[in-house]
Amino acid sequence: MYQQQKRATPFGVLRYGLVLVVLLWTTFPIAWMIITSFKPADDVMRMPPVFVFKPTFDNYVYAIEKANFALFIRNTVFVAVASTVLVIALGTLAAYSFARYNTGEGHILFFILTTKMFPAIAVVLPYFIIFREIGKTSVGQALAVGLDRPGALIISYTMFNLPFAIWLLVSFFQDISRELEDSARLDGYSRLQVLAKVVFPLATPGIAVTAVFCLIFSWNEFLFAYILTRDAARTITVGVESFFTLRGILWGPVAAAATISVLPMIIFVLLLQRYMVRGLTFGAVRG
Amino acid sequence: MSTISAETNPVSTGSERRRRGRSISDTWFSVLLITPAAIIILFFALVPLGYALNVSFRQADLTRGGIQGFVGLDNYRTVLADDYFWQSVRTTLVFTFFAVGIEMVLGIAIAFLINSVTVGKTLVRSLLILPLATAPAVTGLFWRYLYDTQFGLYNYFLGLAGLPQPNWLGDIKIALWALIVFDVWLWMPFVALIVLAGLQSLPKEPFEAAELDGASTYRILRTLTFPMLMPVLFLVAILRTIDALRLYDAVAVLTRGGPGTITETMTFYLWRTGLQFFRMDQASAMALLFLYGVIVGSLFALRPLLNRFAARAGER
Amino acid sequence: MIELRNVTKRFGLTTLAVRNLSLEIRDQELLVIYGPAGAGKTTTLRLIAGVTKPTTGDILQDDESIVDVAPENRNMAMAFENYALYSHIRVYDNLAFPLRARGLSKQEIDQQVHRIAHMLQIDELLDRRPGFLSGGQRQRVALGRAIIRPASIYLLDEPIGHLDAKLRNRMRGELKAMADEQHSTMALVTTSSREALALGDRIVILRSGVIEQIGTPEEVYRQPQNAFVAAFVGEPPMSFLDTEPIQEEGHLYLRPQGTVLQLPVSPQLAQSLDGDTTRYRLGVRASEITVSSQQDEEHQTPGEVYVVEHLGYCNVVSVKVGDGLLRALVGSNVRPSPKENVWLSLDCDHVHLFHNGKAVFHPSRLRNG
Amino acid sequence: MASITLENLVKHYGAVEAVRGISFQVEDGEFLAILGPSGCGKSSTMRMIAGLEETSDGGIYYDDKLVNAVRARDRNVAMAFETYALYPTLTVYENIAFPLRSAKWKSERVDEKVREISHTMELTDLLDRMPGELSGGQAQRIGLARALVREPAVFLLDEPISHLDTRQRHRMRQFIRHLHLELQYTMIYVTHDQEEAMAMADRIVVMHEGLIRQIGTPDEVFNDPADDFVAGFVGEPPINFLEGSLVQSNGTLSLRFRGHLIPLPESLQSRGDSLPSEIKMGIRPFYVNLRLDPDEPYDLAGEVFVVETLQDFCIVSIDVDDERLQVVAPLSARVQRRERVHLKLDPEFMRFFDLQTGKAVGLG
Repeated sequence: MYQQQKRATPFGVLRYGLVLVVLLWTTFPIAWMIITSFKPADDVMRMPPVFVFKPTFDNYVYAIEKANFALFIRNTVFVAVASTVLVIALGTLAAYSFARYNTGEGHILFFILTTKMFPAIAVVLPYFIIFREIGKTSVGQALAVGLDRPGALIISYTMFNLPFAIWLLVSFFQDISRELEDSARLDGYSRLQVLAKVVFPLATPGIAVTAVFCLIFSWNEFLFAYILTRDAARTITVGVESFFTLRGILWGPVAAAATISVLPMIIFVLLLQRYMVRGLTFGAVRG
Repeated sequence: MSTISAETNPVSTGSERRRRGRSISDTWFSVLLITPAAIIILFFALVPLGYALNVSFRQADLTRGGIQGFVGLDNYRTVLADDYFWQSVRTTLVFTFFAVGIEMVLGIAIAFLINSVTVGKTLVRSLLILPLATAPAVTGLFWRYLYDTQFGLYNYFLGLAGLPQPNWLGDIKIALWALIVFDVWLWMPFVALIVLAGLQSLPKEPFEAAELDGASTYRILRTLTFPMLMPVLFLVAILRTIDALRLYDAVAVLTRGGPGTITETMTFYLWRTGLQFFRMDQASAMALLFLYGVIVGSLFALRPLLNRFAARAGER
Repeated sequence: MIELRNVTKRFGLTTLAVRNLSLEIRDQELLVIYGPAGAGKTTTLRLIAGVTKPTTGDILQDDESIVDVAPENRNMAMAFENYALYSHIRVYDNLAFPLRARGLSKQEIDQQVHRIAHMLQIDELLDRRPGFLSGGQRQRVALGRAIIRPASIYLLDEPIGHLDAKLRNRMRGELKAMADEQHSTMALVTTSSREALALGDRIVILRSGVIEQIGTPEEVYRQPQNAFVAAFVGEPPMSFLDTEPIQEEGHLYLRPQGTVLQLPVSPQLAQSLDGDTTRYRLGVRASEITVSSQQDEEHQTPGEVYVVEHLGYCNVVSVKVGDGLLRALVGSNVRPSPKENVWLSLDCDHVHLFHNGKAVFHPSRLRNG
Repeated sequence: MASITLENLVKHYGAVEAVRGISFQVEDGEFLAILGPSGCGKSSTMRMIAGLEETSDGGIYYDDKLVNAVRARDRNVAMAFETYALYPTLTVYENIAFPLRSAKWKSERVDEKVREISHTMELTDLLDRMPGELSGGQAQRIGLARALVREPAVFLLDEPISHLDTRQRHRMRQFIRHLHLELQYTMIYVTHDQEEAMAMADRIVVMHEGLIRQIGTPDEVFNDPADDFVAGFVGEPPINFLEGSLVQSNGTLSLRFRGHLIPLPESLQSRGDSLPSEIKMGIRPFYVNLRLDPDEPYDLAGEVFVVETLQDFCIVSIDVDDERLQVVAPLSARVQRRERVHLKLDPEFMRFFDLQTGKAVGLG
């Protein structure tokens, strides 16, 4: 009945077309990787590439049975989970202290961020030597800390994720209104009770998000795993290279291994979508 | 009608009314909370640093008897006189400049593009994020397959389009660009997502006011959108720069520094010096130079920015 | 009794939230803390509660310093302006929260929660999470959580400021009744002059962290110590007219700026003028002058109508006198039109007089009272 | 300047109907207030008039021209926002100059105009500041100045003074009202504060839940509310409602409220047949009188709940059985909490509403 405001349509179509191109560009390599992982060995190396084929699990079977991949997966899960637990346990307390009491008036917090800016390569050599030495001691052996032992990776990842986790958690704790705690204290609860009854429950989503971020970083880490492990403690990211054989690169199993490595994290990231920005910018930008 | 009737106060009777349990002060409490984390960070950050510092002043060739005598600044001199070192610095800078530059330009454009889309924004964002979930070392490896001259998909598509099919990883003129393209694929979504978040967090009213004031789109962009977005853009650029300077994973799996040493970045050269040539002394000196450069440079830029965000968070 | 002695609170290096504040809150009194935004009202409450520590100065309860006593040991209750509700638990549990700290039995808690919920008309909300409540509902829950238990003092930070007019009116009455009935000690922060006057046994007027005046509602309204208090207490606000004293034929007059008027000064008022020839400001409350369309014995000051505001049961007429604007309260049937010339009953003995911001004279009694 | 006409305007957001078919006209040069509680649809209405929000149905006319399809920037509307909406990246000067520069004015003329308006609004000292350095009151004035710097077809104000303190609010009230008298702009003013609407507007549109409840002058809205919602929303302290049924006794038509019989005013006595049997009477606290002398005739008896002393009068809350009524009494009335008092209602100011529909049924 009444004429409504109309948006210009040709632009609209162009816009969606461009968005489609962008999405194709970002998702294509991952999609192709997953597709390749289901290809029979013959089709993987065919040119021009085959888009229709009979899917097979051969590559996965090969990866897990022949290339010891089950061990790599076990190592990765263990190392990632253990370091995440450690990071969260230590990080929440410290972050709360920074967020609520402004401990060190920002200087300590910033120093902590500095360590996150370390190029990993700059410390990995000393780590290599330190863990080699610790590994020779009985303590090191008892705690499984040493070269090619999971303890070395757990400690390294804890160290490297802690600054990030603290920064992110500080931003989550800062979102909790100070008055909530003040109110609880006036109601008669002590500081520790307030922490347990008010702060942690309210920060649970933030803590969960931080934990998943740490998990992803540890899961995807390459350099430390590459240098500090050889066989027994090897993780997936590095393990994928084991398909570089003398006969050439076995792209089918590589794709299968890569898919195994990538899929769990893709799921996490999709769940975390809303918080990605915040995590990636150390809590500075709220997504 | 009810009335407010809390129980009548017991009339105050001096100190017995208060449980004067004097607990530890806020200061002590706050320090206690950070102690465990601080110990870990201090130990595992400073000890390796100290160690590297120590080694950088000594002779330490692991093929010849490990760590030995004090040599002063010799290692630093050697490094600074090393052509390969400077080449790796140049490679790193070129890579950083182009990768970050392209990511910023494309990322900003894509953020604006997505912001203007009304339907399916969540889906778009979800798909855009995917590369960020993956391990660069793993996807990078797979990109070798995509770049392959024989059965790589990229050249297949280029061929279909009648374009030249370069030897991505083997051609000394192109190999660095192959790295840059991969890095752009990996990190452009990061820029786009953050700029998008920045765009969406801008207050609506000034833009509505500008609309009513009859401002042109260009004018709104120039006087409002970009100036208001500037802190976020800076932050992204700096975070990306720091990361690009530290580039290691992609080089390690895609090109291994090759062909020749043409794509050897600082980090990769450092790794090679330390763990292939086993010259721990020079590697440590390099690491410290590198650390100094990255940290001092980036943090001077980062600190005011993060403080600004922190202050803004405090206002909420 | 709570006493603040020379308390200063500094945030950062430059911000002084309160400056050398000395104040006492007597037992069983309702003290209203009133002032504009940024006056330090909330900081004062937080200092008393112990959730903010003073930079310098001492806070005493019954003559004992409590600066080092933790908030949980002070037996005080506070309602926060931003409500401070726990979003992860239901309204019921929010209300029960302070009672649980005291180890009350389930049954007692249940009884108290329902009593308070009924009084604040939030019975139906008990099972909801705070995130699903409107601002006004949240505010009532916050108030409920503060007053659900006995406390040595209730600190209420704008406890009804966000309610709609009708509910605010009602809750104001409830608060006043609670204070009267329970003989509780209360300190209440508000930005509404009406609330301050209606509720307070005494009112503290703060500005930029400094006390401008402390007194009963009657005192701060009738005898404001300075122009700030005069302008800030009462609605519609007091209007001011810059004047200068002139001497003519042995008589003393005040002349409003921008006019050739001569307002006679009585001998009594002349004493307050003290021979100073600089500017004085007349302060006139809307209820202290009347308006007439004709000049008569009472209405001698001419002016031009600026705007007329309808309030239903009465109108407020703003009249331009020289360079100043005076507001006058008139009956709802009196409605002069803008630019009309009217006459005001401006009489120096029935208005307030300020010199350099300080009050030098107040009318001894109400004209229309 | 233009007159604005709304014709059956509808706005829904998904399933939520914010505005449910409203029509009214704002005359050229009129000051109209849209008054209602939060969520009543008043802001959506204004935003549709400005063109910031699309209409779901219905028409908006500027003079006689349908503007539904006209973009906001082409409607020539000036608006002052509740949150000021200053441009945070520009100085105060550039903020005020913004609309002029958009209209491609020459910079000398811009300068002249900006200086002129900042002089009138006492902003000259602030021109070099950034919006972040301003107090709420200053930002508010600059928002207004920016809107006033050009000559719009209609001037929209969205809760423009709700964040100011009492003193500033009264000053801005005077200022805006005066401005309207001087410039004769068509103005639409959205507010939830009934006192603001009453004090400033030529006419008031009272909205509730997306519908118009009444359109009228402040006097009409105050004295002859169209329904019980308007009656309850306008006026401070709020009106008292007494619900009961109509009864005939001794030839007098009365309202039976709890145990009391309150005779209806003369003018309604003869209209018994046209009145509903269940009725709600509204009477403002100003028109209920305390009777302390027990021998005088009275309508109601109750117990004082609380006495609040305001500046020039007291508000006495009185519980009549379980209904709490409010009475405005002079300062000289000394009553105590819990005291029994008698009340006499002024028949001239009784208003009656159908208990079922809430609609006004007759004047006292």
